[in-house]
Amino acid sequence: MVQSRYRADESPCAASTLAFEAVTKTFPGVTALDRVSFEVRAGSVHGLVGENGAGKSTLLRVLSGAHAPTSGTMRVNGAPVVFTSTHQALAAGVAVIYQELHLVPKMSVAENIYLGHLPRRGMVVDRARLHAETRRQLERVGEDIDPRTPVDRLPIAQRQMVEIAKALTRGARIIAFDEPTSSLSAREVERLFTVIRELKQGGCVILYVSHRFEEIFRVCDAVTVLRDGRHVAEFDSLEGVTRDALVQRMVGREIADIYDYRPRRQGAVALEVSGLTGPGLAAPCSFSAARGEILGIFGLVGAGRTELLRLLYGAVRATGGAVRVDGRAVTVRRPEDAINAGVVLCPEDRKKDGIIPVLSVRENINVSARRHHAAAGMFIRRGWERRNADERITQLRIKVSSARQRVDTLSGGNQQKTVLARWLSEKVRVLLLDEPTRGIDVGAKSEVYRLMYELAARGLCLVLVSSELPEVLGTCDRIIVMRQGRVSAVLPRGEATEERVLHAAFPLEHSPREPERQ
Amino acid sequence: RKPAASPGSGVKIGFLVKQPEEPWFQLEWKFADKASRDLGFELVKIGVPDGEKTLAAIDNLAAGGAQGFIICTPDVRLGPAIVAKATQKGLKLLAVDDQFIGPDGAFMTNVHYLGISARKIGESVGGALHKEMTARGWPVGEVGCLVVTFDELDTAKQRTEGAVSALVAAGFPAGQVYRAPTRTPDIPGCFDAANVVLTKNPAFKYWLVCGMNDNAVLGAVRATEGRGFNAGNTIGIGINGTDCIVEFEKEKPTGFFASVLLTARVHGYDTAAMMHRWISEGIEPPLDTRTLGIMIDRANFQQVLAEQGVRE
Amino acid sequence: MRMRLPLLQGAWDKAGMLLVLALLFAACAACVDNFLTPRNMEGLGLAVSTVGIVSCTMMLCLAAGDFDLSVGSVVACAGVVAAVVMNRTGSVAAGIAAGLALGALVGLVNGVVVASFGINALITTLATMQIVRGLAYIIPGGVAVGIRTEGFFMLGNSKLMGVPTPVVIVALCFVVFGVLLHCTVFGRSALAVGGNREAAYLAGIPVTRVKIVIFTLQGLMAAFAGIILAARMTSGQPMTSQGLELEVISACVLGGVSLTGGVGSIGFVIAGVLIMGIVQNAMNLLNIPPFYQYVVRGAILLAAVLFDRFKHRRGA
Amino acid sequence: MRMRLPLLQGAWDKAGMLLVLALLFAACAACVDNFLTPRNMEGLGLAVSTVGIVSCTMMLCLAAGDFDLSVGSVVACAGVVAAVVMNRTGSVAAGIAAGLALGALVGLVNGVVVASFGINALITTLATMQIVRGLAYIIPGGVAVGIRTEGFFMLGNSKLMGVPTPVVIVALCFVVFGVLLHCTVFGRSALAVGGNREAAYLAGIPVTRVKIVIFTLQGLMAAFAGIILAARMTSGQPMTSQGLELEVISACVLGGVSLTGGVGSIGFVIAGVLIMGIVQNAMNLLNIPPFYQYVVRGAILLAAVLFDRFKHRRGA
Ligand SMILES: Nc1ncnc2c1ncn2[C@@H]1O[C@H](COP(=O)(O)OP(=O)(O)OP(=O)(O)O)[C@@H](O)[C@H]1O
Ligand SMILES: Nc1ncnc2c1ncn2[C@@H]1O[C@H](COP(=O)(O)OP(=O)(O)OP(=O)(O)O)[C@@H](O)[C@H]1O
Ligand SMILES: [Mg+2]
Ligand SMILES: [Mg+2]
Repeated sequence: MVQSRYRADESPCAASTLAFEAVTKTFPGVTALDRVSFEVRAGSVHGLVGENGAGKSTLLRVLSGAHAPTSGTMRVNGAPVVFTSTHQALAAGVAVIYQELHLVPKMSVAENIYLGHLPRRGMVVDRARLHAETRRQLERVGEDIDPRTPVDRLPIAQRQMVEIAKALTRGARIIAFDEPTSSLSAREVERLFTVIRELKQGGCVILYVSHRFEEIFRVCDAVTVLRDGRHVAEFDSLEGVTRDALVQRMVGREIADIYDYRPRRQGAVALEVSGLTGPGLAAPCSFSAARGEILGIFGLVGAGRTELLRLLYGAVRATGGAVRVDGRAVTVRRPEDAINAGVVLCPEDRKKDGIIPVLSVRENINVSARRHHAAAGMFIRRGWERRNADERITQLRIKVSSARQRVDTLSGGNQQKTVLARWLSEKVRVLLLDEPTRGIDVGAKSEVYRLMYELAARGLCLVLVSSELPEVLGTCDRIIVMRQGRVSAVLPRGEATEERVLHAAFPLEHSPREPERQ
Repeated sequence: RKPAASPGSGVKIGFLVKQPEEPWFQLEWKFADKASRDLGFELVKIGVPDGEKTLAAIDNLAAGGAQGFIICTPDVRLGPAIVAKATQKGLKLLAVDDQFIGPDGAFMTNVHYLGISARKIGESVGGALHKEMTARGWPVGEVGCLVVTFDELDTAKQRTEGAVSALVAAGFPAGQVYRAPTRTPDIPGCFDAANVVLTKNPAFKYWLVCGMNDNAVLGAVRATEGRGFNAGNTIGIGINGTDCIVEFEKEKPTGFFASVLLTARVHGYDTAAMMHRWISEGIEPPLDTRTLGIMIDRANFQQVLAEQGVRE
Repeated sequence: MRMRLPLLQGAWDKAGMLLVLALLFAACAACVDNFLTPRNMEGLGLAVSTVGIVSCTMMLCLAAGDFDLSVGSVVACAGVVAAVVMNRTGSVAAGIAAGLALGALVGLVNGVVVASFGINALITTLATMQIVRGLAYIIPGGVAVGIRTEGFFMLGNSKLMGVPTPVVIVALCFVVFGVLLHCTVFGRSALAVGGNREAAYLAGIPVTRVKIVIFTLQGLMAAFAGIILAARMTSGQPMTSQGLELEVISACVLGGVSLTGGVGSIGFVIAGVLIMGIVQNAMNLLNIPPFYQYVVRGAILLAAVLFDRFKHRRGA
Repeated sequence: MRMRLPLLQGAWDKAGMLLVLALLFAACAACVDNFLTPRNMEGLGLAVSTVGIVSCTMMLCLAAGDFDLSVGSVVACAGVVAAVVMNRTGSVAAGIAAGLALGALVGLVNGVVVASFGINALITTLATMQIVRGLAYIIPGGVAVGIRTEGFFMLGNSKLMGVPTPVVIVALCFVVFGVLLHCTVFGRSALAVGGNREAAYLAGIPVTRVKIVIFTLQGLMAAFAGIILAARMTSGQPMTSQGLELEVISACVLGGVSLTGGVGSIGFVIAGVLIMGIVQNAMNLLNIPPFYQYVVRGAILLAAVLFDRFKHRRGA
């Protein structure tokens, strides 16, 4: 009897429907959702798109009982439901995969996946069954991780897969995904889509939030567009709908070619790395990049790109090798040294490494800048800081109710922009960007690219790590491909085709059978 | 003839003690309270565990309109500071229990004082232990003496040192005296400290036990009981005469033999009365008044307690 | 060093303070006279019994990301209440029940204020610590309460198979709470709440209820420890166990329980409690003068954590 | 309630404990005889001076996500060392310098162990707390040290423009550390380190150095407070200020400084320090018996935080 509870997820879901009716949610000073109404058909995948801060995540949090709606109702299978806790929502068959990871760091993968409903015998946790079940769940999403590994040992992509597996074990009939692919690479995305297709065939209702249009077009049957918390458009079918039409409804203006690449003039060598070694790198790594150049680094998850940037930046101490910036040798022992040499990093994991949650947006933007703009080397110049923060907020269109808003109350994409904004007022020579457009909407993305071009035109050297192949191909002058901790290819823009890049990226024994995302 | 002072007479006296939690000070306060009712003045009781709190309490008294205070100081070397503060605030001052020590290390004999010397009490304990041991005819070679010490507190040190010196002076071999320093001056702390001494010296058949107060001796006696000792082969003598009462009331005698009852009535009632007279009539108390402790044991404690007014 | 088998490496890292404990024990056994004698082991066991019992629930509390400063006061007050009720009713059971009820009530209040009202645990338990200490003095009028019911003393002073009852009890507590933390759903929930409160909540764990239960258990066990202590002392002492809270928390943290929650293991706690106890015991056996004991105690504490850290570093 | 202006709302929310302080002060002024008299205000100021000075640096420490339990011992030991050196050399300056040097040294050790070796602050400062307390006893041989240099007493017992010097000093400290926290790069760095250590490190903040400086400052200021206290007491007292650490941390947390770092403001700290001081002062003036003082103190503490929370809830 107890057994069946944990098998429920495998049986086909009973067909369900979901409807929002005039759902409103306000926070002090912000109306995050304003009378949102739409319906989701049984057995369909419903896309939810909108700019950063449009209210997508808030809607899902209302759905999951994490936030109580200020007004409005939700209906499941036609009956109105009120969730005052996530517990109730889960019990009613609603599971949400949140935008930010919600894992317990020191706990094992298995315990995280079954968090809140561990298999038990009486009061005691049944570990044998827990581990067996976990293995099967992981298999389902195509991961091969030891269930006993503490999650904080996993790279971010695997954590995301754990998060997905976690939601699937609930046997929910309504499942919402909030940007599940933002830290996944192509292969994991494919596995996720397979899972979603299975769920759909089983009659589940799926809500799918993403900023990647190719994904929306591949998996969604219908799409709702939100803007500023309001429901602005509904597409019952994506048949014949163009990407531009969607963008138009979302942003309220046309965005032609978001990459908009133009050849750039390059100057002298700005960054020269020779024989860099350290944790995460399988072989000494050497490369160089010029002023005005945007150098892309592509690779699969776990290829060592993040580690390479962290070594360069001094976040992790390198064990050997030399770094030159503008021809001068620099010794980087800690990030401070790198910053002083003009090398800065925009980290990949914004929650852990980027934002300082309890501080305001203004303080977050100025956290490092102020060191160079302090009066008498000591005192903060509030006026300057205020102006600087306001400037960045307008420049990057960070959606805030005030610059004094706490940064952790911003939407995910806006948090990302805040981290990016931090370096724009520094004297920078080399800008290291690790997945800078993760979770950023299409409008903001094009602005980030424009900004990158502008910086490059000013003579900066940019290094862009990304898991989105089109982004790397579309914006970079040269592409370094990494594979299993070593550089496997260096391709100038002209020679970098999708095939060549992927060929260099995949482990030798595999060939890129699965289609890459477009 | 006493002037007819009433609660409205405006006399307000502070009574500050270092350890308000100790039954001894509770008693002092109780007697002082009685004096305040009898004589018709207002009594302000404040606990002052350390120097800073003492100074703050004196400020408070002055602010509240008191004219004088009686104090058992948390540290005798606070004397000069207390005197200075009292003078500054225009308060009359009477030290009780512990006598102030000046910066030169000598007693401040110019400050009014009522008490009993800590060292002397200790000596009386040591003497009594030796007397009882001899009376029971224990062979000196088989007797150990367990002294629970707490040197962090100066008066505690004086008492235990006094007891040891009296014992040794009476002929008890100094090599058979074992000190058990306790970490905390409560019963469990003293229990653990005494336990270690008993572990290290399993050879002795008899134990003498003393310490800074009743609680220390009680803890140690509990430890000896854990090792199979009993009233027949343990003599424990405490100081205070308040915490030990329940011990005397137990049906079977325990190793806790006797205690020096300090005369809380004098320390509480008389000091308050002296201060009241000083304030209201200008009659200065004597500079130095000494009281004597009374040894109480199972046989006489009820009578003595009744006489002293500790028990109704 | 890189070549060492990862398995061994893991064990070595995980051992943490248990290793320090083993080393310390061996050193004391070798160098300190009388240390290994049965009577000293007995004394050591008794000396750590109160801290040991309270540590079990403090471990849960820390695991869930909170802490409780009121335990020392609860120990004292429960002993006093038990003594008063026992003297009044003559019934041992009634006394014990009253003491435990007091503890559970204080714990419940702590839990509700911390978990339901969202008040900082430091301030909440500091407040109840004061209130309960005050009650411990007020109830008996400031004096210790001697207990006249002799049967009660059994709880503190008898032996089971040659081992003092309090030592048997603390060992049992270690087992029970070890199982509770490591093997039950409740224990895992506590760790999850401490490790990431929001994740736990979103996964449907009843965060508030878990916290309230933990605080209530904490109060209950502190009261239990207080009752045993009263039985050992044959009286309820209102001023006992001041500073116990710090001792208990330090023992847990020394063992390796995280102050910020999410990390805890009964092995850690046992190691922490015993290390602190052994250091004190050995110092007394070695006759180290009291003032120097402070210094030595501090120095050993520091040395232990530094050793553990150094070991990890080398391993890393 | 929805209609309230957001601006007002913000101020009302931010006021936090300052509002409680104002209410408490008004209540005491109205109901407690002698409360508002200048001599009582003076006494109140003196009573909070030690806690006040130490709170300033504790605020920084908490803001950076750490805390320091050794402050009470440092206060005592610095006073003793200053007294001993002063008596030996006859020079006030030498005495003060020695006391301050001791404090800074202890703070430096704390800082290096916590920040560079990555040892838990609780255990580290608990260890130094013990060591330093031991030294405070050992240096003068267990007894308090009377000071013979009369000039020194000025520091504690003189007045500046009618206000006792220690009160002037604590006010100055509030200003200086308020500016340090709110207006300097260093203060903001401390908050960033406490808010997210990893992110602060990656933003180029010298995390280790910031922490070491904070701990050193903490030691220095605790020593400074100890020296003033010694001047007030005209002697160095080895057993003074036990439990001060808890008092200081509670004052900060009561005001609203976060125990987990990243949130702090000098206004919070002043509110916390004064609330605790006023409660004690009023209780003494009202002649509340000591045992009931425990209960009242605890109850008021609880009431204050609950009030603050309730206010927030209503506002949310
Ligand atoms: N706890 C909160 N307090 C105040 N404002 C909030 C809070 N949570 C969300 N908001 C605000 O609500 C709005 C909607 O945020 P939400 O996270 O739903 O956006 P989103 O559509 O998911 O954006 P993104 O694509 O960047 O993830 C934002 O303006 C955000 O700042
Ligand atoms: N916290 C960690 N503990 C153990 N191994 C890790 C950890 N983080 C990363 N790794 C491993 O280090 C290697 C490099 O990971 P890294 O994060 O640098 O990859 P990446 O190319 O940046 O990929 P992505 O950023 O897409 O995850 C991988 O083998 C990964 O599994
Ligand atoms: Mg979102
Ligand atoms: Mg990466």
